[in-house]
Amino acid sequence: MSREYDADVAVTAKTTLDAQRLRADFPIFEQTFHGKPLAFLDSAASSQKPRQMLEAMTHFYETSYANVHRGVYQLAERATEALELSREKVRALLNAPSAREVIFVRNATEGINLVAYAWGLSNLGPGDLVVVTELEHHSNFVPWQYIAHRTGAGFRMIPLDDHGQLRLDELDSIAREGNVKVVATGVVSNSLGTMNPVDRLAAWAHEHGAIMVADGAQSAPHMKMDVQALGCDFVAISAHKMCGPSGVGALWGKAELLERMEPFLTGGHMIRSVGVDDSTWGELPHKFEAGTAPMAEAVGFGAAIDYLTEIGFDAIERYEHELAAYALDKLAELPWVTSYGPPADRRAGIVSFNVDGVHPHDVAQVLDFEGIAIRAGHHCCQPLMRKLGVAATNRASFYLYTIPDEIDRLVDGLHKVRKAFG
Amino acid sequence: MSREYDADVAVTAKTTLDAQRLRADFPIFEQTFHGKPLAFLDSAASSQKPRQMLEAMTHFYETSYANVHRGVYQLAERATEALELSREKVRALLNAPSAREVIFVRNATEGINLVAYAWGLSNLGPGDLVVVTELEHHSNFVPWQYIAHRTGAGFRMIPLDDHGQLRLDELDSIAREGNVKVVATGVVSNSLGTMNPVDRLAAWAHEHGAIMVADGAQSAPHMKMDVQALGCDFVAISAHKMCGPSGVGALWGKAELLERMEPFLTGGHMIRSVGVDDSTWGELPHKFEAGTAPMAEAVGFGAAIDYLTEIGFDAIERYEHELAAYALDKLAELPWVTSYGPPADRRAGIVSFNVDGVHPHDVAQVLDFEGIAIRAGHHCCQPLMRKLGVAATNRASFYLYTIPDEIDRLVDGLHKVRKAFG
Amino acid sequence: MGEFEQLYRELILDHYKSPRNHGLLDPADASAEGQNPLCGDEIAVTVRLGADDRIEEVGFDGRGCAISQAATSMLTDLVKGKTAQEVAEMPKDDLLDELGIPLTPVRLKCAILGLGVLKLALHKARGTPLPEEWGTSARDLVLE
Amino acid sequence: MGEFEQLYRELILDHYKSPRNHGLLDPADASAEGQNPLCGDEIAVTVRLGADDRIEEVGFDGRGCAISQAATSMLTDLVKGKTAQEVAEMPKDDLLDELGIPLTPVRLKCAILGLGVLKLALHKARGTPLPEEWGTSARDLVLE
Ligand SMILES: Cc1ncc(COP(=O)(O)O)c(C=O)c1O
Ligand SMILES: Cc1ncc(COP(=O)(O)O)c(C=O)c1O
Repeated sequence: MSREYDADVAVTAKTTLDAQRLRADFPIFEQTFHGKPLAFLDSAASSQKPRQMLEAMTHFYETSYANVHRGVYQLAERATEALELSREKVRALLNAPSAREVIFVRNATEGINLVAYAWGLSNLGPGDLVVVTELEHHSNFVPWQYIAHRTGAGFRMIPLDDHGQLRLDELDSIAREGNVKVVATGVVSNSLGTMNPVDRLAAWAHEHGAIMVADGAQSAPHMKMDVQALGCDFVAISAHKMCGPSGVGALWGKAELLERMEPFLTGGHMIRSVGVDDSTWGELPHKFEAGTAPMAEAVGFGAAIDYLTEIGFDAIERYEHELAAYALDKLAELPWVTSYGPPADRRAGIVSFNVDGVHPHDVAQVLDFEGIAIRAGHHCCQPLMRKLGVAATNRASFYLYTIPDEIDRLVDGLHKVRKAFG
Repeated sequence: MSREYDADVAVTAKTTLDAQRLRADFPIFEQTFHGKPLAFLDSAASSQKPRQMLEAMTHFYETSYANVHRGVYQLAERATEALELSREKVRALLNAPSAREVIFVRNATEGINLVAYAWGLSNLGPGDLVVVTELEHHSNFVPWQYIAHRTGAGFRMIPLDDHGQLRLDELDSIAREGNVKVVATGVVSNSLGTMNPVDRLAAWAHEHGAIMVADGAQSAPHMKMDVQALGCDFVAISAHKMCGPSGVGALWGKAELLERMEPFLTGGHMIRSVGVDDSTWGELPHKFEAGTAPMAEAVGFGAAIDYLTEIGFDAIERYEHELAAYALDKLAELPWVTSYGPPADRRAGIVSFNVDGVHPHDVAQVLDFEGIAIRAGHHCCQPLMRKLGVAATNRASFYLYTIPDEIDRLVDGLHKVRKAFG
Repeated sequence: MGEFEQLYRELILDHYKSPRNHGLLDPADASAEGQNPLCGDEIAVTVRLGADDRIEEVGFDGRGCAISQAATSMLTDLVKGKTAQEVAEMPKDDLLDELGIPLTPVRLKCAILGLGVLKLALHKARGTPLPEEWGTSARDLVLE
Repeated sequence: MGEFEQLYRELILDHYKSPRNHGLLDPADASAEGQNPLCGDEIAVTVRLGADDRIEEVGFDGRGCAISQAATSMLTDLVKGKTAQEVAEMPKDDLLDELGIPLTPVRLKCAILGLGVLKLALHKARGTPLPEEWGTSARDLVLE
């Protein structure tokens, strides 16, 4: 993999987004770790939380909490309104046609499983193909593999080229191997930061009559998403990666498909009527939301979307590009560091690298002693790690509260790593 | 259905639990509704939240938040410890043999679906029987009906007698109709408050080689649970009904069964290794926890368990019995009110009733104007409603913050209802 | 005026206690039933159509809360003489104006159940369009 | 002493840079492999057993972090001369004492991977018991 990047991009944070000012919204930065301020460079795993979001959840619990949808009393009405308002915010975030198409789930993983089970169990069989990519996160890989095995469908992987980009020239030969029924891809790779050509894959999927499932877990936090422009049928996202709480995410799906699908989880709330012999299902989105919803979490998700929208997704994306370019630039000065993935202008704020002769676990451990949090491991991308020929990498990932100084500290820390293990 | 109850039980709240003092822990009671203090009599749908629990979650987000399990850095270690400590608290709550057997889910509904899919899809077929009860909540009814239909297994219901108790004398004839493979029952009914003879059903299930699945959603908030004494194989609970946050619940299952089962949701975290041809699953409990966990919610769940444990489940149960007896006593004085379910000494703090000639929706609406929140509807128990011969009932449900004065206000409110619609 | 009197104003209670056009027509040119599963409201509507598919007679039966039954009773008065197409296009606000009471989202579903059932009956008998917001799955009527 | 020096004390770094008993034995009386999927540590262990199933020779190979490799290296020194049963019963604290460094839960898994693999090898070859906390599904070794 190359170490190319666009060296022209300078860090001009001030003109776009004031990370230093935004940091004040995040209580986590008020502590020190190992006596040092926290350089949190693991936002791709999960982001930190702004006070505004935490307060929205607490306020909901303190003033408007009750189980939703069924209560006639005022508290229940308030809670229901708050939940449905958040649904509308997710709709707007994704530019989805209708809030009926937005289903609250625990996380992107559950959203993808929902499609795999509810659509896959009834529509896949021998002779069919489910197609994913080689850089897929396990959460958009294993569910498809699992359902393919359960139904007898085939399972194929679109391979990567040496720059970490999908080899679309392989599509034709894949299509000759069976009926392509599902195409699943991440919008942005959590390991390499690669931005995938989802619109082209969607066009290919639809040519073959397949459904297109996009994993937006790593793109929704960082850039404006538009499910209609992407041309997908389903998109799954997680709140916790985008300043929202843990415990909630959303699946968007086209109403025509969701309506024809069997339900996934069944039980309270998602039914129309329950009889001994048979039960019938409620309308969208309720049909897919069995049991008590993650209500306060949905409210927090809505507050997180407000927070990000106010800053502006364009500003966030531009700023992260700058940080990624700056980091790649700095790492390129270290001959004993190998970095992976596409050039800075074709990636999100994620940088994966290895230090010659030092296991990522040890790198991350030494950096932790410096108050720097990065991730070391396979990043839930074992197929990709195999392709890169490594067991693991280090990954530094950035967000709107990341400041260039933290990248400088990362580089200083790597020198210490080198010294200790060299 | 009878209106019997044990009139000897007097309300002696002070000796057991000081509800008036505990109310101060719940910020929701600081507001007025329609100019009146809130009488929240809908805790069976979802309970209100004590400050201590809310603070535990905020504290977690502000000081210890990161994605769990994978990070080497200190924040991730802290977050992992907090999550696993909560798992241990759930284990202790249920007296489960091992924390490995505790799986975090969104809610009881998801826990039951997990068993229905992961155990049911591979173990049920034509000739087999899945047995539930007539007073089951939809969440422990529909998943079994759905999986039975998918697999070709039969589906049977243990009927109720006129006192809202299960007719165990029907068991033999059910067993003659096929191989009993699953027996599923609630520990406490959310509609009638009935406490079911779970241990006897478990013995019957095991006699037939069936698994026993208990829905503990309505018992865990109110009484000491002991999964070993109950003799079940699986128990599902929800945090939001027991002073915990929305968005999290737990499934407990016997390790031998969980280990032999296929996974349910697949994706990140739950794997051991992922290959193109095949993937293998992680150890318990991770195998069943795909994707990012409801981390802060689990921490809140742990804090809720601490809160309840300090008050004492025996005290809570005793206090609710007293409230139920008091309420049944008061309702019995109104000849135009019919109440349903077993005597007070055989029920939890739940009272279902109807006002002659007035639809429950109108009852609940009029009470809401008085600041009294009760539930009107089928309570996710349509089979039971059919048995009772009603479309809906009113339900008042109590918790540790309920005071007898609220029951008096309920009765006053019912007089107003009667006057308006009489 | 208290909140109670606002919601359950005299006219509503009157329609609830003495519903107009109560009882199903047999034979009928169009009929349908619907329920609001959240609260157990049930409504069945029957219609006799004249020239131009104009509603000549309408009869309903049902059980449920005062709002759902009163609203349906008022609706039956309102639609007599209208064509099937006019009813299909009738905005729910026409009915809500007639009701003239403040409604929360949950109670709104009670109020418009009868209107939905009527539209469904006409759709089944005469192919008039169903409200767009019902989506493509509105085989039977459920307002949730 | 800084936190770095506490964790990566000289002896650890020495075992990491010059592992003892490195390289797999062929033939061997017992062998197994294991991995820690969280961080990608991999260890393979081979053993030659003498009289009384006493460990005569042990060789390992692997890749992973300094803690996992150093701990396995130290382990191989520690178990030579012990019987299979003794190793099966050896508490992990014996190894951790030898390591003598503060370990967080995540790093603990790195440290005891080699011990787990060794116990697995002996279990497969000689039927010695596996640690109880592995549960009944420990067909292959994964420390998660
Ligand atoms: C007896 C019973 N079972 C299951 C449930 C479902 O709980 P949840 O919605 O939290 O999954 C409830 C609560 O509504 C209940 O009362
Ligand atoms: C690209 C991608 N997809 C899916 C996921 C899974 O997200 P979650 O764990 O929130 O379900 C992640 C995050 O780990 C991710 O980065």
